[in-house]
Amino acid sequence: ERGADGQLNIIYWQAPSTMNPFLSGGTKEVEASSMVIEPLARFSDTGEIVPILAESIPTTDNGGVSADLRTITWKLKPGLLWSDGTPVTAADGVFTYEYCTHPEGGCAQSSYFEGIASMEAVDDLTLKITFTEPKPFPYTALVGSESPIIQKSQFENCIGARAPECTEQNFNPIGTGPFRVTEFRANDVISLEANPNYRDPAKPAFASVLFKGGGDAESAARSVLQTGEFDYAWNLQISPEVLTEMEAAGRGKVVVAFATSVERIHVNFTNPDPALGPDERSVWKEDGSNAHPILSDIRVRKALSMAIDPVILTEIGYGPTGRPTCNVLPGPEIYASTANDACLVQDIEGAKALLDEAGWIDSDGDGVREKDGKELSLLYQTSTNAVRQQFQSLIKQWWGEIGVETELRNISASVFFGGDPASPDTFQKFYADVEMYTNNFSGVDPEAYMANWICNKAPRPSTQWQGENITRWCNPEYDALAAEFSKTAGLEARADIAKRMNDMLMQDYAMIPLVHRGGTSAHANTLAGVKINDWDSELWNIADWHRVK
Amino acid sequence: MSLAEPTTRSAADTAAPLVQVDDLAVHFPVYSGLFRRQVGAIKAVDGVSFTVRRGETLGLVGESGCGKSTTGRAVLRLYAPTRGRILFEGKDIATLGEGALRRLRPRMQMIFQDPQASLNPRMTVGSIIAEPLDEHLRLSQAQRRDRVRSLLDAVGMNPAFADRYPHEFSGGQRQRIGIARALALDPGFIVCDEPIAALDVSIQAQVVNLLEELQARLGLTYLFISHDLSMVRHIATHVAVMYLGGVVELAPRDLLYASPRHPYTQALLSAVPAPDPKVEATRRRVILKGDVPSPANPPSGCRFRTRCPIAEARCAAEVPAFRKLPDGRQVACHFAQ
Amino acid sequence: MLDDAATAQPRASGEAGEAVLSVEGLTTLFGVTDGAIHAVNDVSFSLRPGELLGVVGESGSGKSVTMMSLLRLIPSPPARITAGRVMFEGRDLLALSPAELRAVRGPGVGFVFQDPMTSLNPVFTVGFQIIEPLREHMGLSKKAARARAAELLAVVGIPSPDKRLDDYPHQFSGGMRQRVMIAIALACEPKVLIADEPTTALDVTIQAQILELVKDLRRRLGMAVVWITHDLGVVAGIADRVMVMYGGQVVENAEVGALFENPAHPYTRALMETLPSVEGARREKLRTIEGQPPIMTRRPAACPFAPRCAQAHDRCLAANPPLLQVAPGHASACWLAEGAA
Amino acid sequence: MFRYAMRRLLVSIPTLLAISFIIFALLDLAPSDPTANLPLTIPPEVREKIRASLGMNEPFIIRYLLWLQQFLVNEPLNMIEQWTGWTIGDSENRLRVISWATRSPVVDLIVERMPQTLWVVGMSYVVAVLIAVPIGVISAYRQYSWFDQIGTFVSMLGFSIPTFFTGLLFIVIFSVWLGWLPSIYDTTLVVDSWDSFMAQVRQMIMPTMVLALANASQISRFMRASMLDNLNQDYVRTARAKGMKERTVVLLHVLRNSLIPVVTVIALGVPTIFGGAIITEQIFRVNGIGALLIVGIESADIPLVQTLTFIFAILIVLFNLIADLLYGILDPRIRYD
Amino acid sequence: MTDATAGAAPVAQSRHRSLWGDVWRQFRAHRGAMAGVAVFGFIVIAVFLGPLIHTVDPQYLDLRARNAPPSWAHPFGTDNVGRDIAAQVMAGGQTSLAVGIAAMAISIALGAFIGVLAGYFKLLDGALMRLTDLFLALPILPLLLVIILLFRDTLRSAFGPEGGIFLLIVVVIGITSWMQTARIVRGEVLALKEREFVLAAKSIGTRERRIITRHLLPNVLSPILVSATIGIANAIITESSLSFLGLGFPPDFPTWGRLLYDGKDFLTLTPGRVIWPGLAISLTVLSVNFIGDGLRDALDPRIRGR
Ligand SMILES: Nc1ncnc2c1ncn2[C@@H]1O[C@H](COP(=O)(O)OP(=O)(O)OP(=O)(O)O)[C@@H](O)[C@H]1O
Ligand SMILES: Nc1ncnc2c1ncn2[C@@H]1O[C@H](COP(=O)(O)OP(=O)(O)OP(=O)(O)O)[C@@H](O)[C@H]1O
Ligand SMILES: [Mg+2]
Ligand SMILES: [Mg+2]
Ligand code: NI
Repeated sequence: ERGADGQLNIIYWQAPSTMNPFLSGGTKEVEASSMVIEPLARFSDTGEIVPILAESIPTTDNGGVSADLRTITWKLKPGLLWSDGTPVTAADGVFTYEYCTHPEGGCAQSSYFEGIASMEAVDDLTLKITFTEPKPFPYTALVGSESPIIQKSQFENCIGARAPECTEQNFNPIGTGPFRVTEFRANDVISLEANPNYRDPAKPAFASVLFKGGGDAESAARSVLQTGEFDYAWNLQISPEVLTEMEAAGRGKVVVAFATSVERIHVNFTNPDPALGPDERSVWKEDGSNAHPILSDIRVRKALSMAIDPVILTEIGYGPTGRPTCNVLPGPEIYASTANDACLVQDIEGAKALLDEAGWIDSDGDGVREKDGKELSLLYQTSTNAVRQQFQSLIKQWWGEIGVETELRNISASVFFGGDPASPDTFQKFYADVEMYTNNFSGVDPEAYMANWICNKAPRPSTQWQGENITRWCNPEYDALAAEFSKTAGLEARADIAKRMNDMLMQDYAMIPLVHRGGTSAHANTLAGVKINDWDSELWNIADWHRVK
Repeated sequence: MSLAEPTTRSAADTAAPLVQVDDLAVHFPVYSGLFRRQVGAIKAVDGVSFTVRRGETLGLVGESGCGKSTTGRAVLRLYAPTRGRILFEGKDIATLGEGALRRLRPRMQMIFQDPQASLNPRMTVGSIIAEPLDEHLRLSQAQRRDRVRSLLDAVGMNPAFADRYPHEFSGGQRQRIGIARALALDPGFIVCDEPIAALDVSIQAQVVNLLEELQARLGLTYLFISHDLSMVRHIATHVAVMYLGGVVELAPRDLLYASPRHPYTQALLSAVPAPDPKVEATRRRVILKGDVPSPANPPSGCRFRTRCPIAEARCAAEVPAFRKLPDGRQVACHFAQ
Repeated sequence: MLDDAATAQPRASGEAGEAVLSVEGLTTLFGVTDGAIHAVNDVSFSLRPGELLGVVGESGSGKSVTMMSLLRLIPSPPARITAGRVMFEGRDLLALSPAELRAVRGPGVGFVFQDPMTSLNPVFTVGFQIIEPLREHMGLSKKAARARAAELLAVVGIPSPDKRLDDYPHQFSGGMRQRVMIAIALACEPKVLIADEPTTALDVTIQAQILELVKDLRRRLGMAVVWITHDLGVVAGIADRVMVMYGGQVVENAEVGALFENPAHPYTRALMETLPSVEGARREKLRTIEGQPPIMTRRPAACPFAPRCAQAHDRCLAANPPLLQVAPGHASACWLAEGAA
Repeated sequence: MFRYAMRRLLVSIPTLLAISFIIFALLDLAPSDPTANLPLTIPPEVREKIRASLGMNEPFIIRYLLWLQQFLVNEPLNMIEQWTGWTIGDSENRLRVISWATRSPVVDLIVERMPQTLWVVGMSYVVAVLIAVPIGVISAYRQYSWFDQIGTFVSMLGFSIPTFFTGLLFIVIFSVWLGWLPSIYDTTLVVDSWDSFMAQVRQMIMPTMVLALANASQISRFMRASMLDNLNQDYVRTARAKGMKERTVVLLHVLRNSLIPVVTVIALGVPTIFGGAIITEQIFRVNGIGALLIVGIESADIPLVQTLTFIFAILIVLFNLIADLLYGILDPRIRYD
Repeated sequence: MTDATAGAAPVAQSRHRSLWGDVWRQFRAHRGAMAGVAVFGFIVIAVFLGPLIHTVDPQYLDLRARNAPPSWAHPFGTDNVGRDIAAQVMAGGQTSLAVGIAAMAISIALGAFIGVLAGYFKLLDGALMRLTDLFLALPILPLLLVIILLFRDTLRSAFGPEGGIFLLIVVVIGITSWMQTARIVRGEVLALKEREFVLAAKSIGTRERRIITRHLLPNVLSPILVSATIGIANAIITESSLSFLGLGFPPDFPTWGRLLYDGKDFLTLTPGRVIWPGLAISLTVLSVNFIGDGLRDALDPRIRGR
């Protein structure tokens, strides 16, 4: 029965700054808004696409997706109401598209609307999207928590440059979700109450939600697991032993969901030598003239990988909230390759032999190998973060054992990921030999993600250092596969290509994957119905949450 | 000129003015208001004139705050005079530049009121005395040490004290250190700013005797500032009485003490208690009314008129001239004759 | 041990019976890290009603500490009163409870302190500070106390007293502050007024004003007064009897005339000779007392003045002379006085 | 006094302008990027668009002047309108300082944060003063007693342990082990009944105590030193000689004088407590102004940080002024005009 | 006039007593200060000489002994990646103490310099005091955060990762904490300038530079020394606060503040990780404060005179 279970207390240690996910792409904002505004369909905890506002998922089989893969037609559930009582129509969907694609709006989610030629409301309940070219995976726009539907009448005057000024609308959007905002305090706390017009009259079980933000992950975990002040805590990136100890208090449990996040080491295939100057340094050249003097030898890359023990790394850094992995594409299930699992076993001796073979010998007895008078010495950078620095120390120690000298560097996250083309320390510039961070893709389809490693996506001065092929790895075969991928329909076939691409990357040691990271949350034992989901918002099924005694 | 060498004073020498002060004024500005503009001035010294002849001692007396120290400091150009001339050895030093002044410093020195405060507590006695030597002469270590020893000896202190600190000495001894410092460069002229006021009666006499002895031996000229009228009588040859920034009477010592002419001088002298109950029982005091006015806005006309027992309307209107009376003294009072 | 010393001494001021205040064998030590300072050493004297006792002596001779010990006003962790009796109205002030002592301070004995610049509380008006003891001891109403305070200011010669009651101490000149201090001390009409160098910080002309004021008040109110000073001239002018202190001890105690005419102690004599004067013949050279005042870290076994005394002999170094009578009402702590009596 | 206040106010204006420029320039130079915290899944082109929409591509000086106008003119006007309900000029299109992260007016965010900051930080300061003054007084009055020794030790301890450590310790003890107090501050709590009042008290105890401990340590040291200075003053002896009760002497005469410097220290401490509270707010999630600043810095929300920092600066200048004025009011000796 | 008697002990026979001898004697009498010296001395020795005895590399990760309780091999236990806590506390202490002392030195030097200039030269006074006001009015912690964000990486590339951040933190703490010293020194200099011994120096023609170095500076030494002790304590605390906000030294570079911050999550698991660095900070600050108290008393001529 709606509202029977009283208040639900949720703690997010990063506080949402707005309820409009289009204006801030941060996970915390997306998650918070997912309680209020909803998309046509989203991804379930198993990575399956499930209809939310749509009646069903359009496919080529049911005719929802045209045979040429150029259009998709969504049917809304009939009788849907906004929380203010007005009906939801296809026009709202079209408005959302216009809102996010307005050139002055600064919409954070505009990538979801890429490749759309037009979107039209065929009738009140029918929404038709036309793509500029065939889309084998058309479930992007208005699918998933990052591109939900907002109400046209509320945001009509907030389009374009005016978007940020609509504070009231951004903080208190009218939605279709199980809750609606009663008070929004930016970066602090959100109070919500059950949406009286929610489509399922029995839901949500909770009458109100207190969504608190701020502090750090450790104290958030404590407030659920030890003091019981809160029911649900999100993103508990803390030392596994601490988490285990807290869980032992018996008030709640830790839940983990794995999606596609992989902590990996990127290997620089171009020469980052500072002597080269800004137009050469770490810039990929088609003729291969600017190859990395050490790392372009696959034996060195392989040796580096063999010296690492991902199992221990996982144990120390993530515990049960991570898994050692040998793939950049660890999920969803059908995409996961098993061909590279040998990397899970550390092989120091093998690595040494490989380096000997490659001609790197420690001839002067200083513990560091040389070749042609050049020391085997690498600069290893990452963002500033306790776990990453522990990883750095461990890996430095292992590489030291095989005679590789490592210089560590860490850069504050806001600079490293800031993307400022003027800064020498961004991950895109890659002014280092190897660098480590986590990447993933949202949703369940890896097409765009796997296309990151095609040759011309290497960041370079001419693109303002933008581009996703951070390693500057280039393989024409891979480019061909990527092109094929974008034209292939059918899950099986797509999965096969994705796996091949993954294996190609892995077997050339373009990257050294370390840990498959899961989303980690904790909930009180009295809270039931939680199905943690790393493909979509963790709060995706909050309507089903309820209290047990 | 060395310390040991006795100097002979000729009559002409004695008569020659060493320091001549003409209409000296020192005003300290007062700032106030929204923009800290100067709104007035404390007229600490306002129109003082006197002459000190070589070898003599001019006593400068007056109540606290009347501007004695300020006059003394201005004469040595430690304060910049607002107006007036200061002739030292015939040269006007009121407007002299820093460098030229520095070269003159060895010839004019100062002894301070508080022997504790005028010695840097963190320097040894030796380095305090040697400081003027370091500044003006190039002496070898040995010469320097000898000089310090002879100076200490000259002021009657054990030369072995040179590497002690001031706080290890008594007040009288400290004052001797101050005197030794003043003597270091063989000055001709010394301003003594209440050199005994901070000392105990039993010690005062020692210091005064030393000063007199040095004067006799080295032919020094003193400007002796004090509020102790009996001590001034003892040591000075001429006495100037100051009131509220101006000199009201200047006369040879005996003349002044025997027959003061200015009503203020009269009151002042009559107020000094004598250590003799018989004298005290019979004497008539001139008791002044009220307090000294503020030097920031002195009364119009005669400065003393607000407390003067014989003041008349004229005193408020007219500034009395600093006249020379037939007997050689100078008085600033309409009624003095 | 001090008791028998006190009884062994001939009474300097014989008429103890009628004394308003009599002090016997008062000894005060300052306990500092290495050895105590014997600031006051076996001091005895008495004060008759209406009498003005002048106390002279060089700096550090223990004048202030003696007087403050009477009312236990010395800071008590460093200072300790180790012996003696202070009889006031038949009671020993040193044995009173704090509350009883408070009742004596003010109405019994008024105190004027050495430095008028710091002895008034800078943050309260002058009026408040005069009214305070009036309300505390005399139980006056606010209005009555204020009226009385204005009266007191008038008595000490401050013009337009009513207005000046609301002024703060810093608005007064030094001489006026000293007069305010006197007004406070007089507020409860004390039987005894102790004035600790009330004029040392002042100029001669202002000093003259205050001396006149005290003479006048004494005539009108008939208080007994203890007047501490360095200045023999001041003593000569106002005292009935003079007590000379040296090294924490009383070295001479005599009627003022007798003292100046016939000083018995070598220190008193030397002191008088060092002084130049404004009148009379000018000496060519001042007489000096050579040497330094004593350091009082030990209870003196010898005459404290012996090291500086021209007439010192073996006995002076062997034993500390007690107060010996030179003439009736005239005592001196010098072995030389022994023969004189 | 009034003129002095005005003068100080006028002098602070250029200071504040200089500060605003320094703050703006420094923050502008900071290599932080508002899009850095967005997930890597958001492509670079989108990031560039977001940056453009935040006005990051304007020249520096334009942005500075615009911000200055928004902060100094538009925001105050807006505030006046809200209070009075009037409409001044074109209030619809008046640009306000907009936060990059929340896209809402910065001033509104700050106003929203005020209550908890004032409650917790303000209360802690009041508590600190209430603890510190008596401790300081007793410590000084009984110098070197066991109370004083313990007080000294505890206050030194309070000073030497960083607040994040005490805060954490408190949470582990009182929330985790004993379960008495909540570890997280509920900013939405409305006090309308006894229960909610008690809840408010309970959630305020820990942050308040942590801050109070740190502040009280310092204030009590000042208080003690000031009391010690004053206990030896001559006027205390005067008060005792008047036969005043010991309580009156200490609590009226000495305390009143001792409080003068301490009150100004307390006033000067008010703005710094916002700084000190940054960490405490963070630990207990009080989410006041300090926490807002941290969020702003972490999310590279430059307008928010600029405005907040400038407000801190204004507070500091203001309380400096208040401290000076208090000094003048409390101490009749200080006369500014 | 008590002065006249106070120092009246020129005992000719007694050994030569120097000013600093007196200071030291007075200082020794201060029990708190002596305890402070003992504790501080112990900490300094432990931190700098300790690694010679306990030779474990603080950065070595002993993967078999993670979260180990105290043992002979690891007297304070190990952290969650198997680093030796004792070695880390010692290494961290070297940095923390160096930060404290270096930042203090900068702040004192700046403060004394500006204070003396402002106090001595009337012309400069207004401008320098406005500057001081300006710095006082800058909100320190927020700006610290910003400055560190701003220059960290530039300096890091110039001076290496540790050197750069060390320099930055030290300089930043130094230049944001000199104002109090400057104010105190200025006040003292203003008063000293009127003291007669300065006038005496002028009257013998001493040059200004010499007046400052010989007469003023030695006499403002005591407030400067006292600010110095407070400065060390403040710098250590500020550094640890920065670490807490995640902006201090990099995580692989131990300082006490950093260790405390990293260890705080392990409060109940391996309490050694917070207790030792926390104790070290507190003891250092405490002992330095007591030393400051002792210095203040020892350098105060009113107290020392006796
Ligand atoms: N630096 C200064 N700034 C402002 N006013 C000053 C200054 N120095 C002295 N005065 C004022 O000038 C007047 C004369 O002072 P001065 O020190 O010359 O008096 P004095 O006769 O030496 O007094 P004393 O006997 O107390 O030494 C006083 O009113 C004093 O307040
Ligand atoms: N608080 C104190 N602590 C230690 N010794 C003290 C203290 N007060 C006074 N003394 C010592 O007690 C002795 C007597 O001091 P007292 O103040 O009585 O002298 P005095 O005769 O009043 O001198 P003055 O003429 O300077 O006022 C001196 O040796 C002094 O050093
Ligand atoms: Mg003077
Ligand atoms: Mg005295
Ligand atoms: Ni005296």
